[in-house]
Amino acid sequence: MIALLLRDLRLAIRAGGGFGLGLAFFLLVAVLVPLGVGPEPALLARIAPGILWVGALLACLLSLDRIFALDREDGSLDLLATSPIPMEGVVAVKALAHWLVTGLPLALAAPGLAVMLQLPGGHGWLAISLALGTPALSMIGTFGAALTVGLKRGGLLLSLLVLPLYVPTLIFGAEVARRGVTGMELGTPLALLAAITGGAVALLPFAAALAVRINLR
Amino acid sequence: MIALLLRDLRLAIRAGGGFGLGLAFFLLVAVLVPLGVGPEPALLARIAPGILWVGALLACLLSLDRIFALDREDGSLDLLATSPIPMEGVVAVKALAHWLVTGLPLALAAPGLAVMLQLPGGHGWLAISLALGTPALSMIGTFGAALTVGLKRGGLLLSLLVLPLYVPTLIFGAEVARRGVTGMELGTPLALLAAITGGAVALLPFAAALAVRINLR
Amino acid sequence: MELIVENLSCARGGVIVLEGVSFRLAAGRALVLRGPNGAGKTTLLRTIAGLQPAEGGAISLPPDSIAYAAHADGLKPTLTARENLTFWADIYGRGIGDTLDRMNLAGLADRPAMNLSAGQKRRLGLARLLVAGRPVWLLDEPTVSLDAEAVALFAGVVQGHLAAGGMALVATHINLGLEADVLDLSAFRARPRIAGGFDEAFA
Amino acid sequence: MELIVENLSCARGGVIVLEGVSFRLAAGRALVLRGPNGAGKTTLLRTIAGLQPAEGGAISLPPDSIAYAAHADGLKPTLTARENLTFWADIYGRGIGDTLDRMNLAGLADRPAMNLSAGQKRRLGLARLLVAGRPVWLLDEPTVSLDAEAVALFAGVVQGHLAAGGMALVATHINLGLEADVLDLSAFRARPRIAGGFDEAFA
Amino acid sequence: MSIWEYANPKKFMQTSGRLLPWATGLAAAALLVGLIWGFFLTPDDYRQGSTVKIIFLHVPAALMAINAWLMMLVCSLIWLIRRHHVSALAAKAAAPIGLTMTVIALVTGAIWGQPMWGTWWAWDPRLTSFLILFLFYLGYIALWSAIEDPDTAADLTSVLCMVGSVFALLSRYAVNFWNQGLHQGASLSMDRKENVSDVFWLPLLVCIAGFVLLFVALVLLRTRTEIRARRLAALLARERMA
Ligand code: HEM
Ligand SMILES: Nc1ncnc2c1ncn2[C@@H]1O[C@H](COP(=O)(O)OP(=O)(O)OP(=O)(O)O)[C@@H](O)[C@H]1O
Ligand SMILES: Nc1ncnc2c1ncn2[C@@H]1O[C@H](COP(=O)(O)OP(=O)(O)OP(=O)(O)O)[C@@H](O)[C@H]1O
Ligand SMILES: [Mg+2]
Ligand SMILES: [Mg+2]
Repeated sequence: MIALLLRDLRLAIRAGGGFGLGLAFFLLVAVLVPLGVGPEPALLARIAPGILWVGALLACLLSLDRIFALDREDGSLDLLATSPIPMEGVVAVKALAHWLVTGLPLALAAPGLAVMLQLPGGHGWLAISLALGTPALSMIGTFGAALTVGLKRGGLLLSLLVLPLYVPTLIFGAEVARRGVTGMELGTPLALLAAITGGAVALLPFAAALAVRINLR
Repeated sequence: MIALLLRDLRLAIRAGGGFGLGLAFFLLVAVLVPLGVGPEPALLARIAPGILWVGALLACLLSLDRIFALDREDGSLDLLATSPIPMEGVVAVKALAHWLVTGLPLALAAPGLAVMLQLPGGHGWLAISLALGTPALSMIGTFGAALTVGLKRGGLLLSLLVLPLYVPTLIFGAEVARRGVTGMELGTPLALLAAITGGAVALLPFAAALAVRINLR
Repeated sequence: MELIVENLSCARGGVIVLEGVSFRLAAGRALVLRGPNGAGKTTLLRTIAGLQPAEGGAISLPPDSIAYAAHADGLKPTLTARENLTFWADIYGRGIGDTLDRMNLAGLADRPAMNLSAGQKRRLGLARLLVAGRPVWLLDEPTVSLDAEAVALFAGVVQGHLAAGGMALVATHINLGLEADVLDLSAFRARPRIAGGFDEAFA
Repeated sequence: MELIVENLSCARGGVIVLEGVSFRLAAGRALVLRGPNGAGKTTLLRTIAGLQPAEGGAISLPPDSIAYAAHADGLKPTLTARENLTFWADIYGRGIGDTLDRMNLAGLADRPAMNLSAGQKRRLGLARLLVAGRPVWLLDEPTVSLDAEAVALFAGVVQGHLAAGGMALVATHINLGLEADVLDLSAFRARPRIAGGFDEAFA
Repeated sequence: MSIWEYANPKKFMQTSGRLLPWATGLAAAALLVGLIWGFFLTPDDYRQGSTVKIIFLHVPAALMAINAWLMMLVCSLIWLIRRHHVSALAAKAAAPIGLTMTVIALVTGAIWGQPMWGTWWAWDPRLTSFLILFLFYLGYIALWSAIEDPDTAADLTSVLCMVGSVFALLSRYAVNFWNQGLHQGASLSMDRKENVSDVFWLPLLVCIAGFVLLFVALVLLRTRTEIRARRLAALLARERMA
């Protein structure tokens, strides 16, 4: 399974995708929103935590269809399914690789972008909320990708399926970030966010593996 | 070329993609932003035109990699390149199909979503700005897709290349929408938006066709 | 060790394609599947590989014994030949040894797979069988795109596998020159009917 | 009408693969390209089809005369066989007539291409040649995955095309039974060097 | 006699054929009585005027929107565990009805909101969770229509329905949480105990009964249609093969 993880990371880097691009997208959202909304600092500071969370969510979303589609098209997925690795392991590794390539860099970069969006403080909480929430985004996204792997490039269908599933994570994540920024008490949303991530990571690999197996036949 | 247009539209519909899904994504952005930012009507109304424009832009962006990638993978693009249709025509038709499937429905749906984002008025201008601006988004996106067609699923790279090119369209489009909403004079940004679209549609097919030809060899 | 298929029915796209397929394959033996295009060779191999459920009948084979080579090779264009092979070797928990040499790919080891010609890619895809270390090889038209020399090379590889006690089930239109039994799938073509109890009971 | 290739050099992936390729192909004649895997058959055909620039030498052929059948078929999995073919016929401004029949696909006309077997897909891909109405056919391993009967069928189709004054350039490892000249590309293997004047002048 | 007998398509067609006219008739009667009673025979509300009468469409539709999803969940579980095709098709049949109910609830709510709150839409938790439910329906239906093989589609949509249900519940809770700190106060959640007096309550009950019956009738009808569609597809396939 480590082999699979390493291969996926290496492919992400070779594809010119990899760490840089998820980040770059995040950066672009942070640039575009002021362009679209207008430059007032007070307004931007108010919407910054929410917008950055929405941006992170979209950055995850954009890269979801890579998770299985390439392996399906070139036949590797069939071959992996007949290999000694259980499908649950394959799915979990894919989600982990996706998180390492997308979620983790976003969490690390968020404080910098928060400065661009005129956020006065609380950058640490923003980063923590992202670090805690993005694993759930990757895992849920992997489940969505597993559902649509048989379909010819169901890119937008995938988005449609996954986004409602992202809602609780988004709400609690943005809430943690917002409360962190304004210095309010944030124990409850933080605990809920952690619970969602824990639950998703513990249970969704089974559902996703089931979906992949159904799609392969 | 009509055959190509019809085929592309038919493929979009068969793929379960088609008109509905671009729209659905747009809707999702309109839902996610309040969830991330918080529900205050006054705040939402202020950022609504900008956010809807950013949403439209992302909806376009998400579907760009479909434009050439499938045709490249299954070899049709090679075969089209040796067919009697000039590559400029192929590219223009692809951009048109993309707009019909993505941009046009967005423009039509925008007023409804504006209501959801608590925008009090000026819905007509929002729709007009989108109708006028999205052809440029499709054409520029096609150019970006042409640049990346050789690369293995350069989904995020594509976003990265295209987004800076989208900036002028976004700025003027959002400006038209915002001025329309607040009832300000909007002749200048409207003219500029029209100019960008006109220029993009007139000139970019040649650049895009060149890029495709280079990528094929 | 034996692969036993008994009275197997397989479906593809909701239609039963083959029925009543029975054969036994002992260690050290190969079986060539023949049949015109559309006879159901791919369907049968996928069913035996466990990628799709059988519609009826039974397959018994030793656990964890299958290495499957499909129409598609599962190569990653951006990885080099060696990286591609090493990945599969790791998946099966083994090393690649001199496999590249044996498939006549030594000179191409560091070239990305996308820069290989059709036949070179195919050889690399087949090299995966050698690193899998599995006794039962399911081969779906393995020699497509290969030139005569490469076909002979691959036939030798299969022969070696059999000599070491392996088994091979080969769907092919090309004569590999293997000493093997032949099973003509045309004989098991199903009368046209719909798979799945529901539609069938109903229509 | 004649296809003339003179002293052609072709490169692939930045490396010159073939040099000094010269031949003439008259109307009604076929030329079979031979050569082991990696000899450069695909590269040569792509160059003649105009998909990549030649590194040197000249190709002269009548304008708008090429129909190219590549390793990949260009079929859309969600379109039916007929829709796929009609699309290409429209592109070339022609109708499909009885082409499906001639390629023995009549019974499969309304099936989505993704539900065809490998060989059936291939036949559908080749049917495109018939609707293109172009005199020069460039065929890159056209009979991959085809069974013996389909190979014979296709050879007949090519023969018919030649009889009607067409030309065919066929890269293949399988003997099609065509009466044709043979060009062995091994003879034109280039000494290994980098393509493009700049790099070459530089290295 | 086990209830699973009705999972046999023939048996189901027979029984549902007999039930359908009754369900339809009763639904029509209840709706007619309830709506006429509600619209014309109740007094106007002292604060809201006649707009209050939207409640007779709004509340039943909202309830059925949720119940339709529950029914889909149960059917999906039955399909995954016991693999009864009728169950899967019933889930498929219920989805568009649930979607329609959701839309009715949203639209009547919006129409109601305009005079009540002066806006068509507000990010009230209840409204928001309904919008999310709408998206779940949309995704579920899109997935059904995107997959060609019916059994595969049934499997995958069932998995989606299960996972989706968990997340729908979570969102419902999350949305409440999200809007708590910024709550707009009483204007959003109309105080029903005070306003909905017996005069409204009884016709509302009749309307709800009518919507339940309507839902049953529509599900039966659409399931029958789905079964017939599959049968048709099977016959066509057989003809093509012959
Ligand atoms: C688009 C907007 C709306 C949506 C999606 C919506 C949704 C719902 C839902 C889901 C219920 C049933 C919930 C439950 O029983 O817990 C409900 C009930 C109700 N809604 Fe709405 N609503 C909307 C707008 C409105 C408006 C504008 C009003 C009036 C001011 C309103 C008044 C009520 C009332 C009185 C009930 C009955 C509560 C009960 O009996 O439990 N709703 N609505
Ligand atoms: N959805 C479908 N509906 C009906 N028939 C189908 C469907 N999908 C595949 N088939 C048919 O199933 C049969 C078996 O296909 P399979 O790919 O197993 O053939 P094969 O023996 O491998 O052929 P080839 O030599 O061409 O690879 C073919 O006749 C094919 O047309
Ligand atoms: N980027 C590259 N760098 C170096 N060599 C390359 C590169 N890309 C391709 N080649 C080599 O170019 C040669 C020609 O490839 P081509 O695909 O034309 O061969 P072919 O004759 O069609 O072979 P096949 O019968 O296997 O299809 C091969 O030896 C291949 O390895
Ligand atoms: Mg096959
Ligand atoms: Mg080749």
